[in-house]
Amino acid sequence: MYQFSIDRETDAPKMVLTISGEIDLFAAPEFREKLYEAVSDVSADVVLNCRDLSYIDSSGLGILLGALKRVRQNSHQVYIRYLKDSIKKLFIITGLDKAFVLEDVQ
Amino acid sequence: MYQFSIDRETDAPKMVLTISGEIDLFAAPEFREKLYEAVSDVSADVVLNCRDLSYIDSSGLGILLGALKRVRQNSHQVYIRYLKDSIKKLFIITGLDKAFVLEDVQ
Amino acid sequence: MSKQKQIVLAIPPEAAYISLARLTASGLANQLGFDMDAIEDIKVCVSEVLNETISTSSDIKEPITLCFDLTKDGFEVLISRDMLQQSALFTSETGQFALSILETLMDRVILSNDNAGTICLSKTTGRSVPHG
Amino acid sequence: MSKQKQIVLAIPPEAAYISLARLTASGLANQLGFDMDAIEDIKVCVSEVLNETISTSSDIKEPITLCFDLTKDGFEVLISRDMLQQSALFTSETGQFALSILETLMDRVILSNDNAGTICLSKTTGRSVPHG
Ligand SMILES: Nc1ncnc2c1ncn2[C@@H]1O[C@H](COP(=O)(O)OP(=O)(O)O)[C@@H](O)[C@H]1O
Ligand SMILES: Nc1ncnc2c1ncn2[C@@H]1O[C@H](COP(=O)(O)OP(=O)(O)O)[C@@H](O)[C@H]1O
Repeated sequence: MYQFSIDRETDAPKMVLTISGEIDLFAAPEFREKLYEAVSDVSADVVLNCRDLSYIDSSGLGILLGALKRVRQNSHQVYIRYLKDSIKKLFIITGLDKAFVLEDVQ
Repeated sequence: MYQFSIDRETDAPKMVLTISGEIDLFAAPEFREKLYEAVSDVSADVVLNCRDLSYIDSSGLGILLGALKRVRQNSHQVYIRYLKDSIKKLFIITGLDKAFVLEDVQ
Repeated sequence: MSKQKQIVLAIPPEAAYISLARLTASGLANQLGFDMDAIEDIKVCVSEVLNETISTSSDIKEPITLCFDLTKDGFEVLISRDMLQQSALFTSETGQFALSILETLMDRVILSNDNAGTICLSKTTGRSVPHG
Repeated sequence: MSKQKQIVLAIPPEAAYISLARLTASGLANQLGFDMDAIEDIKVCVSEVLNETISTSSDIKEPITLCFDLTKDGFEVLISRDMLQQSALFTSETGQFALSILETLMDRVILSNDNAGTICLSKTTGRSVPHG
């Protein structure tokens, strides 16, 4: 149903995580565990590459926000890249576009 | 839901019809009308190119058989090309693989 | 979890809604772990039963109910509607094609005698699917 | 055709079946002529209601019923289940996200007061969908 892969870009100081597939209530527990583990004790900004994220619901958005809180505790920021329009709309509706830095660099 | 296009190959004496999409009970009335019209009074063998036929049910198979009867009245044959495995299976189950000439020329 | 899991879909008795039932059946089969060939078989068989139910009783406006009972290794689907008439099923030429298809592709097909409108299909993931 | 057309889907109250409801809702929306953006909105909203229903009452094993009434230019979906408890819906942080999403993407959202378990969403094809 969903895949979650982690790559650290070699030529950048940021930690880049790639999130793909569908994140819904069913996938949420595993996604929460993996994402929180990935960002725990990270001392760098985090970039979430969402190019292949096809679906996310409020439970997934809540987990992203939880990850943001963890990253901010270490005074870093979370950048979210390449959101599909239908998903970007959800960030805007919930105000999460203000909490994260949304990027559309091509 | 379904598309049905007719092309006569210019360099061949056979009449080639291309059938694509899904043919189910809902599509059946229009499919019947168009196919019977296409093969009526045709004095050549008919080739049905089914490369892009993704789904057909017994109502569609019945219509193909009706077309075959019309073509045979004029002493011609119907060739069916490039069936997907899941559809070829239906021809074998119903014995229609013996009524038509199934071809897999690539 | 003591009760057996069940998915129920009810549609109007019209050809236009058969594709929706096919979609739901294929989504469920996918989730239950059937392989691509078996999913295709299930779509075909659910459609065939609906075709027959709809075309043999066009005067009836009651919904058709598809009740999927999830079993240990597959499912059983009971397709039924309130039948005002007891018309014989699977007697036309295409109906006979349909019945051959059902009997070949499903593990078990039950046409209930007391009610011409109830048909039960079952299929398990454990069995490999015949290819022609 | 005198009766309004209705599609009913019942699923077990488990997160594993939400994707099936999403699939059925999207297939229906597609058939009713909603555009791609609206289909996506409908999938999202049906999911959000199911999420909330399932996560606020994990002790209940009764099925959840989605009843789609087809209207002239869209549909209305009533999502309900037998609730043994009257827990407040959409109060958690994610619940509040969900409610904002529903209210923005649907034409109308009704949370019934007499039964915390019934939520009604409606959407018509006539209206263009807001894009952020
Ligand atoms: N046509 C189909 N047949 C069978 N299963 C499908 C089909 N389309 C989607 N699915 C499955 O149903 C689940 C839910 O689909 P959905 O949320 O609609 O997918 P997506 O958001 O990728 O369009 C997915 O896990 C997918 O694998
Ligand atoms: N994921 C989906 N979301 C919305 N509509 C879909 C989806 N998948 C298929 N459909 C539509 O549902 C109808 C029935 O699909 P189905 O018979 O399963 O398609 P196919 O045989 O092409 O896999 C089709 O008309 C198709 O346009």
